[in-house]
Amino acid sequence: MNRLYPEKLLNIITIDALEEKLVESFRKYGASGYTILRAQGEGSSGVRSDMTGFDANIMIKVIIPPERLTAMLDSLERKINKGHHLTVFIVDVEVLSPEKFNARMR
Amino acid sequence: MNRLYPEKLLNIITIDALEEKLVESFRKYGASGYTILRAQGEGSSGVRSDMTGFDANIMIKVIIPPERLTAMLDSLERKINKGHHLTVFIVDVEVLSPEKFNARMR
Amino acid sequence: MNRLYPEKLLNIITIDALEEKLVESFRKYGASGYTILRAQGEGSSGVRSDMTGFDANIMIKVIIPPERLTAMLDSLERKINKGHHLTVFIVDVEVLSPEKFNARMR
Amino acid sequence: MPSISNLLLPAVLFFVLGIFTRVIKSDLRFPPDLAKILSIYLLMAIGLHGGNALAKADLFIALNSVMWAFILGFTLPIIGYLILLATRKVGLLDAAAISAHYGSVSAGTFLTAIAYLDNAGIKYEDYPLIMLAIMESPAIVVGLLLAAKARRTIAARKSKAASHGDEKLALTNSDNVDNEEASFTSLLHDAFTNGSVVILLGSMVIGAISLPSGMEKLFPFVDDIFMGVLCLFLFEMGNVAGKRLGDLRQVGIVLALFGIVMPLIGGVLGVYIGLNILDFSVGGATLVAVLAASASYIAVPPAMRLAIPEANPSYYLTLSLGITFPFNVIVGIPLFHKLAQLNAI
Amino acid sequence: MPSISNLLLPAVLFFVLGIFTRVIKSDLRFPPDLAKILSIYLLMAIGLHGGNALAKADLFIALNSVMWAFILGFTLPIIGYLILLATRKVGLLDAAAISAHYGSVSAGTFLTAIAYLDNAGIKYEDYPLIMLAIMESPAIVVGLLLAAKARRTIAARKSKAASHGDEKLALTNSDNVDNEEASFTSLLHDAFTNGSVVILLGSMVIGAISLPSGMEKLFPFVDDIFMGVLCLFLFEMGNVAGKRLGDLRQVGIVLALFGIVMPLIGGVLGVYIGLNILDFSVGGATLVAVLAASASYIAVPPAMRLAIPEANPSYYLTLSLGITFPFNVIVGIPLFHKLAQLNAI
Amino acid sequence: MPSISNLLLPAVLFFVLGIFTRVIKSDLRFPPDLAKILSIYLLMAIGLHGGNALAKADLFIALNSVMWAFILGFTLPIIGYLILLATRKVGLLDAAAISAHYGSVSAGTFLTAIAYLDNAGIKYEDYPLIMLAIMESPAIVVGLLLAAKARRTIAARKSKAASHGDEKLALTNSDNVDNEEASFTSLLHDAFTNGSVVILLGSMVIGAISLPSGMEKLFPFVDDIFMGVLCLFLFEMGNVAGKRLGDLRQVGIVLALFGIVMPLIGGVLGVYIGLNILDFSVGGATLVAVLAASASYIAVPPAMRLAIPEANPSYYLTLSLGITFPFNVIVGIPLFHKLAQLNAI
Ligand SMILES: Nc1ncnc2c1ncn2[C@@H]1O[C@H](COP(=O)(O)O)[C@@H](O)[C@H]1O
Ligand SMILES: Nc1ncnc2c1ncn2[C@@H]1O[C@H](COP(=O)(O)O)[C@@H](O)[C@H]1O
Ligand SMILES: Nc1ncnc2c1ncn2[C@@H]1O[C@H](COP(=O)(O)O)[C@@H](O)[C@H]1O
Ligand code: NA
Ligand code: NA
Ligand code: NA
Repeated sequence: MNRLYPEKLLNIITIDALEEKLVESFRKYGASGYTILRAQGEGSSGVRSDMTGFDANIMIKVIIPPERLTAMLDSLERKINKGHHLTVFIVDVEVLSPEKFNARMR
Repeated sequence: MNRLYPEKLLNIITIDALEEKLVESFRKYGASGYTILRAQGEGSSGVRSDMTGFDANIMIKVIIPPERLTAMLDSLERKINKGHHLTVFIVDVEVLSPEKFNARMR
Repeated sequence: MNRLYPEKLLNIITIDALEEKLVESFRKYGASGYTILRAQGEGSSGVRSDMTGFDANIMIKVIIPPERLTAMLDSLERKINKGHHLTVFIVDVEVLSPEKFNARMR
Repeated sequence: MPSISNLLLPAVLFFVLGIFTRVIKSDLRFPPDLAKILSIYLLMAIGLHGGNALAKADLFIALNSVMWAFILGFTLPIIGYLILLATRKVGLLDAAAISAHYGSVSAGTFLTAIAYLDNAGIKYEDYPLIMLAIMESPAIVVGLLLAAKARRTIAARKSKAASHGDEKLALTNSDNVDNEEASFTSLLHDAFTNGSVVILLGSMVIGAISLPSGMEKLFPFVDDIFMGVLCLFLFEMGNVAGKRLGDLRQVGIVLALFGIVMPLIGGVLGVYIGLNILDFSVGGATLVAVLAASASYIAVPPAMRLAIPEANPSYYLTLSLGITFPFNVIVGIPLFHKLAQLNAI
Repeated sequence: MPSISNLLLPAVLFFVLGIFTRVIKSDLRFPPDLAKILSIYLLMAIGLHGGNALAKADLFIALNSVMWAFILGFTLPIIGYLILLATRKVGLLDAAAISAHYGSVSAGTFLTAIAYLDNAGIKYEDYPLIMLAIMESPAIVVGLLLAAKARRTIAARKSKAASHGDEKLALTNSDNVDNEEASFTSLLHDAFTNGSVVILLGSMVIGAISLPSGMEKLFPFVDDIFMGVLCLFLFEMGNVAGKRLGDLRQVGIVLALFGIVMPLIGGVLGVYIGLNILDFSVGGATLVAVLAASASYIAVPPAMRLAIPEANPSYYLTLSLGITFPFNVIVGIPLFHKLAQLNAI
Repeated sequence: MPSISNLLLPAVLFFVLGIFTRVIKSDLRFPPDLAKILSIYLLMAIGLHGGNALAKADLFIALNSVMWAFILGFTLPIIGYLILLATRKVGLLDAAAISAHYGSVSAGTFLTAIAYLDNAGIKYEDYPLIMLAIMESPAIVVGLLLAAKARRTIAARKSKAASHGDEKLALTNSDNVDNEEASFTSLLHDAFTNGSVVILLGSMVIGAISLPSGMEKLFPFVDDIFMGVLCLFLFEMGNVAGKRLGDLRQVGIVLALFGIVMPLIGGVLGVYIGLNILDFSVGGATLVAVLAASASYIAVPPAMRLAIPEANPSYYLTLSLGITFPFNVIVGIPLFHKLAQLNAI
């Protein structure tokens, strides 16, 4: 039988140029990992897709213990206030082993 | 501190040929944006993947205010009834700024 | 008007080499389908991305009736215990037609 | 004996190797975009090459070829539809979707035929190239017409049933018809602005009107490396076709036979039209036969997915890519060539 | 008349075909990675070719060219910025982001110009190639400086307002300035280690120092198939530019005119510098004009996204790719050539 | 002095440029599928070329080469495993996974060696090509056998501990062994149907049996542009290897040394076998040395991920791609050539 444990899944949609900066901040705010998917999309800043493929969207997923979420969200909000386009949303998820997501990335 | 606001995340998995039609209907039913991911998959209509890459799946994500969801779902159901293969599911999410998702796409 | 029905969305992040094995087990444990997204990421086993693109991550999504979830999770846990790196999480979702997800893949 | 030496062409051998990789369950997978990139290149190259040649061609013969391309594109799906109905193995909408594929053409098969003729030192006209570009579109249109007819038949059957019962059903039907009409124009548009068609026709026009000095610089790209790229493309197509072989059981023996009978019918018609009506050489008639015999696996499947979503894609993909394509590459091409040779005498 | 025959170059025709596919709303889409792969190839090929030639070139002229590349790269964005402010159609930060694109260059336009000169049998120097590699970077730097200035102006305006009110705003501003300073070095670094710049300069060095026997084996790859790959690249760029045409309305007539006026200013400056200062031939001066006239659509947009996230990407993408690029390819190149011819006499 | 001029080969320079882009932290990233596409091309090209040559070769020497490829493929991982255990720096399963990579080969290193020999005008036999195709598989098999042995040792240690305690653990262990046995056959299958192996052997067969007239049309694709594609591939590999350099600290000095000692051992063995046992020329013996010295970074890593998931991928990827590959390209190839020259006298 599996016992399931609650975690928060943070989702960020933005341009791929921000990838390294965001990964840095995941490390800083104590995420145990992250997953990046290539994406295309449209929003308040118009279509974000081709432009010769050099300048596309990414969707980042970070599973993070609820108690570390607030600091991370604050940091994302600061980026948004500086003018960066980040679409952020949070989902409640359940995981098999919460310890995995308490460890920090090297 | 971040206050979080509830929204609905609509997910649609289907063939990429339907992309433009669906984007049109997102515009019509008042979405503020959408994000598309390339995917492959299998379901009731068999494997949907290679065929020389011309004919692949997409997964579309639309964050939409709960009050606009029903009309959008109705429109998707009409497409399904016509025979189109759409795998649709909805997730409760929380966002930082609900105004962003109330705006309509240009 | 749409009535919505609850289902479980199982998410698995792992290396693409495990793709076929996992699909086999979805079939065995009665999933009606699955969707695979190409991904890159970082976690306890370091960065998982380029290596000439031969050896990348995938993110798999399986919508599955709650009552079939436990057996599937048990099987995933066995794989994890053998040393395979699987990041697994479950999300509550709502769907339009639950029958679709009760059918089994051919 | 051309039929044996055809198997020893690198292009054909790579196709066989591609199938083989699946048979032995190799983990070889091609990046999804590679086939698309190779297709764009191949269509561009044959378009430029053809346009360049056609600039010097006879307008009357060209127009006549176009007309016969239309006739073949319209007729073959109807023949296919009637045969499929006769088998009673698939529903009306599946029959419409499958048969549309046979009115269209497969650029891969066509190019293998050209490699075959070149290798055997056989001359051929350039007109079949325009036919290749034309034939993608009418097949899609006929597929739509057949589907519309099928839907009306189904609706009629249902409303007979409904006359004893539910009123709402009839309403839904008229709804559907509305939407159909609306989208018919858009699908007609899609049929003629399909990506493959545009690359092929566009490159043809460019090949015809470009300055000769400019064209010359393109030849290393469009001519010299062409055969190598074709081999790579067929390698990948073999890999994809090999995957479809596994679906054969699902399709059943009768449908599988249809995937061989249709190219035979098309090939015979093609040889006849090529030799006797268009007055082409043996090489040119072989190419017309290949056009008629081959089934689309690039332009038509997505069009049918959109236009006839009720049809099962496994049927038409397995038939066109798993049966008809290998049959044409390995058996059909030398067979039609032989046929053209015999009839030309 | 070079201005007409330019339109009949395959490279230009493929660009037009690409736009056309969008105009007729074809479903043709190129795989996202194709443009990137083609760019890598094109930059590598012109780098190797240029380096090979420059190994035998005059060091003084080379350094002089580099200096003028820097001057052009710094001056053009400032001219553009002032013009944009004068139009009063965009904010300060948008003006900074847009004008940065005009200090940089478009390798696609440059290559089309080379195809044009080659086709007309006009000789040109190799020095503009180094300028091409140099000019990506200063434009990004100027864009950053303009943005920093713009932000200070905006902050000053706001703090005037704030002096009557909220203290917190001033604090936030100083916060921002901190972060800016910190990231300026990192953006400077980005400007000079940008992928395109590295491929171009790196290949140039390799072309200059490689053993001749090793270089020889590369020529079929970097020379023979070059023109064909360029055609494919411009086909795709046309497809992308065509998409941007739809955004023209949003940009407005005044901004659209800016997208034509800037290349005219740049082109005239470039012809003058090429002919009278650097003492190049008509061909060489035409290339300098094209460098000055063209706007980046590869290196600068992502840099601006990061550095000036407040600016609207639709503006600069539509201007550089939807207006200036087609204008240069179709009108600019033959025009600047004519201008150079007239002034050279 | 071949060791200096080797560094001035374009292929080697592009590899260095690739590393350099990471060192300066350029944002240059190659599309993920490009390396895969280039690998497919390179394997296809060397396969065709080799097959064509082997069609005229001596069957006895070919079989003898295959046998020695097997011997090398089986022996080298065992040597590596013993050395790694002696260092006491990694666990048993890590040692098994790492050493498997050294029994296999790197096609990129092999091709650089061919470019080096071609450039220096040195002749070589075609037999090492078959060895290249053979050596991917035995290494994977040995890796599995070593891992099975390692797991039994670990299980034995644990059950000693368990005999004093928990019963459940022993049960779990036997479970594991069951599953292992079951998957061994499937991993054996994987080792021999691996994508790279199939492309290489398949193209070799096609090159050997194709009609000469058909092969001729392939040469512009497989020969003329080959060196350019190799440069692009090594550029990308340098970029990837450069990234691994950052992981060096994590690996530690002792393991890093292993990444240099293993190719030295392999190279010496290879020169000896090439010259004295297989009786090859200096060029041929250099190639055998390169096969023995190089470590796989394409076929083996995914196989080990599946077969020995407990091992840390950072170790084997950093060693094979971050240390052994650059070492062989820059130092190893000219060194082994020198060694072969000295021993041949
Ligand atoms: N309502 C939405 N639903 C899903 N994705 C969105 C939505 N709004 C924005 N996005 C994504 O976020 C990116 C940036 O959005 P924006 O900041 O609004 O320009 C877009 O390109 C989309 O990929
Ligand atoms: N149970 C499921 N879980 C996840 N994805 C699914 C599921 N069923 C279908 N899909 C996706 O939806 C696509 C169309 O499914 P279908 O309409 O069942 O053929 C498939 O190709 C899958 O990508
Ligand atoms: N906290 C996390 N959030 C999102 N994805 C993760 C997380 N941890 C691990 N992953 C993903 O799972 C893969 C394997 O993780 P691991 O087993 O920790 O090496 C990584 O490459 C990531 O793509
Ligand atoms: Na046909
Ligand atoms: Na400029
Ligand atoms: Na080795």
